[in-house]
Amino acid sequence: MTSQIKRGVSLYSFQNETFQGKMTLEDCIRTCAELGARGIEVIGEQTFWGWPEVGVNQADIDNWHKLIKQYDCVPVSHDYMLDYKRYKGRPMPFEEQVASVRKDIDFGAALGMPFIRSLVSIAPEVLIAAAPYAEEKGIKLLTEVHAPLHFDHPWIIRMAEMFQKSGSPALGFLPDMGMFLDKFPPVWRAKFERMGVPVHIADYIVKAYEDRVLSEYVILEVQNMGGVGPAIAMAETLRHNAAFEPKRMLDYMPMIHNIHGKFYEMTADYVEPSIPYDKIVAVLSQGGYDGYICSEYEGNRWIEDAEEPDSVEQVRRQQVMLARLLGEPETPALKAAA
Amino acid sequence: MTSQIKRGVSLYSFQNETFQGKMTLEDCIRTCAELGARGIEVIGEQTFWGWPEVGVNQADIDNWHKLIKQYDCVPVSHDYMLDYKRYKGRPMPFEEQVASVRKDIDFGAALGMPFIRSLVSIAPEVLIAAAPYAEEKGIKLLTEVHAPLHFDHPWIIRMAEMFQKSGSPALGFLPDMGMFLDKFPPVWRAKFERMGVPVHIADYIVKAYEDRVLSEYVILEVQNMGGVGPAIAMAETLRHNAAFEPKRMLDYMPMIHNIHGKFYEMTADYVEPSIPYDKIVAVLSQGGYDGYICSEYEGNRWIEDAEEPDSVEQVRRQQVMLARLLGEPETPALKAAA
Amino acid sequence: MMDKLMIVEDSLENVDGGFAFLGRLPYYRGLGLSMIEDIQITIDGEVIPRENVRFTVRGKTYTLDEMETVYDDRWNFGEKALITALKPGGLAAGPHKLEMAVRNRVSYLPFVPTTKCVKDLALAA
Amino acid sequence: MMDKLMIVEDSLENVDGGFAFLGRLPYYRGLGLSMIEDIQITIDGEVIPRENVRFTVRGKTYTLDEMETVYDDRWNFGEKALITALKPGGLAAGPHKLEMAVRNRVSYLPFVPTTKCVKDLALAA
Ligand SMILES: [Mn+2]
Ligand SMILES: [Mn+2]
Repeated sequence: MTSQIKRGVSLYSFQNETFQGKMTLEDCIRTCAELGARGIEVIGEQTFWGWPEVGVNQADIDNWHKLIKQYDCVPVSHDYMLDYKRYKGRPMPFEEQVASVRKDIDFGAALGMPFIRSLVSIAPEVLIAAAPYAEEKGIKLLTEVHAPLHFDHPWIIRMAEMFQKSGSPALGFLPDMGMFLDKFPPVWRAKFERMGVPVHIADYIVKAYEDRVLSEYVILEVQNMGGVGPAIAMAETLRHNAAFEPKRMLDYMPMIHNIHGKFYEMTADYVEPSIPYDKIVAVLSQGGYDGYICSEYEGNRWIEDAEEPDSVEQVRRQQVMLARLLGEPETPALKAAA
Repeated sequence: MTSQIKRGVSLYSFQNETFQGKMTLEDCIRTCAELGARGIEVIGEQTFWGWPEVGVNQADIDNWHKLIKQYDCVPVSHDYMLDYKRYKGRPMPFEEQVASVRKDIDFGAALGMPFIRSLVSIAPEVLIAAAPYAEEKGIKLLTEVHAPLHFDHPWIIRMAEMFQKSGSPALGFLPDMGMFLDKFPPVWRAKFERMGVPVHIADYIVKAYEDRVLSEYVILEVQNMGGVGPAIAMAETLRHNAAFEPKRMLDYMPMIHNIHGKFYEMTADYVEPSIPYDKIVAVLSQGGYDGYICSEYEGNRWIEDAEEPDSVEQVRRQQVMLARLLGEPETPALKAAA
Repeated sequence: MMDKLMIVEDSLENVDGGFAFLGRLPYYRGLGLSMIEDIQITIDGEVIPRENVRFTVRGKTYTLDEMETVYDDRWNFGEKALITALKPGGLAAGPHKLEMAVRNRVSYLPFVPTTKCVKDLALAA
Repeated sequence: MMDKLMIVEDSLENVDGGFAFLGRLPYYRGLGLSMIEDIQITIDGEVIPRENVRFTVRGKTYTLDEMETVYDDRWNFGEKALITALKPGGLAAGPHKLEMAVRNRVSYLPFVPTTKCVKDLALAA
């Protein structure tokens, strides 16, 4: 049976290529379209030069719509940042933060997005104040629940309670699947080994992570093993990552409208070794989720010191995995290069 | 309606008095009995000199049973430690750890305890290996789930899965109510102020805790406010404490056999300002809990620099609060001193 | 991220009053200029004083102190800024070791990140 | 915890070859001697070398190095150990500032705690 869940891509995935000008916006969108990942998510200020401080040329917005139409894609989310530390030494005043969110609502609307993504550090009070305007514009503000946070963290619980109390349908969540880190990612380990972590310490950390040992114990043990610098840093990654429970999304399904399909590595046989996508898709299906899972490739930063990331191939592999898990009859494939 | 839940005290609560020889074991037990807190929990090696390295005199064990009988009390738990770092530079071998747990099972049995308390850092493999012996001796091994851990932490989830898979009824949990820290405890704040934390920084941290702000943000903000030493330390307490959800105990009720009624301060009107005992008792009742809640006073270490703790009065107040929450008709009271 | 790509290859040149090269922000997005806390240039082991660094994008040039209160301009994602170091006489022709370290104030991060790039570049004679 | 109670009041005395006082473990339980990593004594600002410290409980005396492999004896909860500092001539009569710092290896703690107590004590003439 084919799932109701739809496939998409955050163009964040192609950052190494777009940074260097190796892929244009059209290349990105065409790639997604070829893979049948029709939902397109962008970090506004990554894809559109000038946003937010300078503003975006209308021509660039027109070009976006042209490409979306041309490749039969669907706008999903504009991920905005809200730089509340814009002013050195003083926080941005509350009303200015709200006004800033309203600006991003406008920009999201101009791009035809149903959602804009808020970072988890944005105060719920700001989002609640901006919610009526979002409703007016037909936009939902989705707070990204991202490790080290998770759906049982007091910050998220408080936020959910405040969203519900507000009664606004414009307030919801966008879980990032990185919070369900089941195993220590092999690409993380490899990078730490390149930085000088001895094999036996790396072995210990990987095993301790699988055993779910409390991070502080792992850090002390690595110190006792004689670990320094990068070994301590490798152990400290455990402070900010954990194998949280996918099932905890079930309590919040009516508030979840988009998903970040975070991944660090897709192997040639279409496996993400560290994130349990089979369990994740099962939970989302059980919860009746019918939105997009947008690929979010983040292995780039873990391998770029040693090799040039091939983000397109990585995204292709994840899309193949997702299509299979979703019960799609066809295997996503790129058209052969002309 | 009177609850099925029973009241007890961990003699840990009287540590400042027993350390100084101001209260004997009989004083402790008599105090509990007078308060109607008939369940007695001990940290074996606090109450019984010699345990474990030297061994305990039979006369001391006889005295324990005499006192328990004389004051009509009930042994609840021997809290053991398992010093797996006994040997400098090398961990205690697995079999020796298991043998050590067996020794504590014997000691718990000698004291007539139904439970012995394991620290959360003890590997589940060790407990599972010791479980058959515990079954034989009629003892349950209860792992104390204590902040920063909680029932949604991967370490606890893995442990629970392993306990369940083992099939042994001797393996369970002892939640410490400190993991449900709803507010920043006033006695913590007062101590940090005595250590030099400026009022405005203390205000900020207390408020940030109530707002459930992620600890790392609070630490950075305190740095930005010019906080040093004790101010950073005050912010760092948020790393290891959180307002976890009492309702998460419900998933594990059949494995929960004892409760640590952790508290930092009981005000004169019988309120613990930082731990929501009303919610906690409601959840335990909903879950059909019928074991003991044992008072565990830990405010001592937060005030002893400024004043002599009055542990008996603190325990009395908590017992009054518990009796009320449990719907008991009588208010616990100490007999007037002779 | 993008650490290795911060200094643009073959971009080192002498300019009037010093030397310059093209630099990119090591980040998956751009950043308003007020949030660029520092750009530290080191050439052959010698640190260029902060007041001698200039930052130019799209024809506008700023000192680092000026940037701290610039709220209407950005260093865009992947944008090649011209980073100028005032150093009378510039550099001698031949190989040079160039280091660039950028410190940003990022709202959502609970720390202030500094990212560094070191490159051996040749200055054409 | 119990920091203020580590050094027992009025317990300072001169002994053969040095001075001594009664000390308690700042902890809510006891500890096997092999887990006492260090007891540092400072008198009037002068640190007593580790090899000159002796620890005595229930009639048995140990050096700190010996304690590291003692698996059959303990420093019990609240137990007053005699802590001796070898210091030829001992101390002069009158007031002294005594400092005691204990470092323990505690299995369940993700760090190695050191607890310190400072007291002004008088040595009777
Ligand atoms: Mn994400
Ligand atoms: Mn406890």
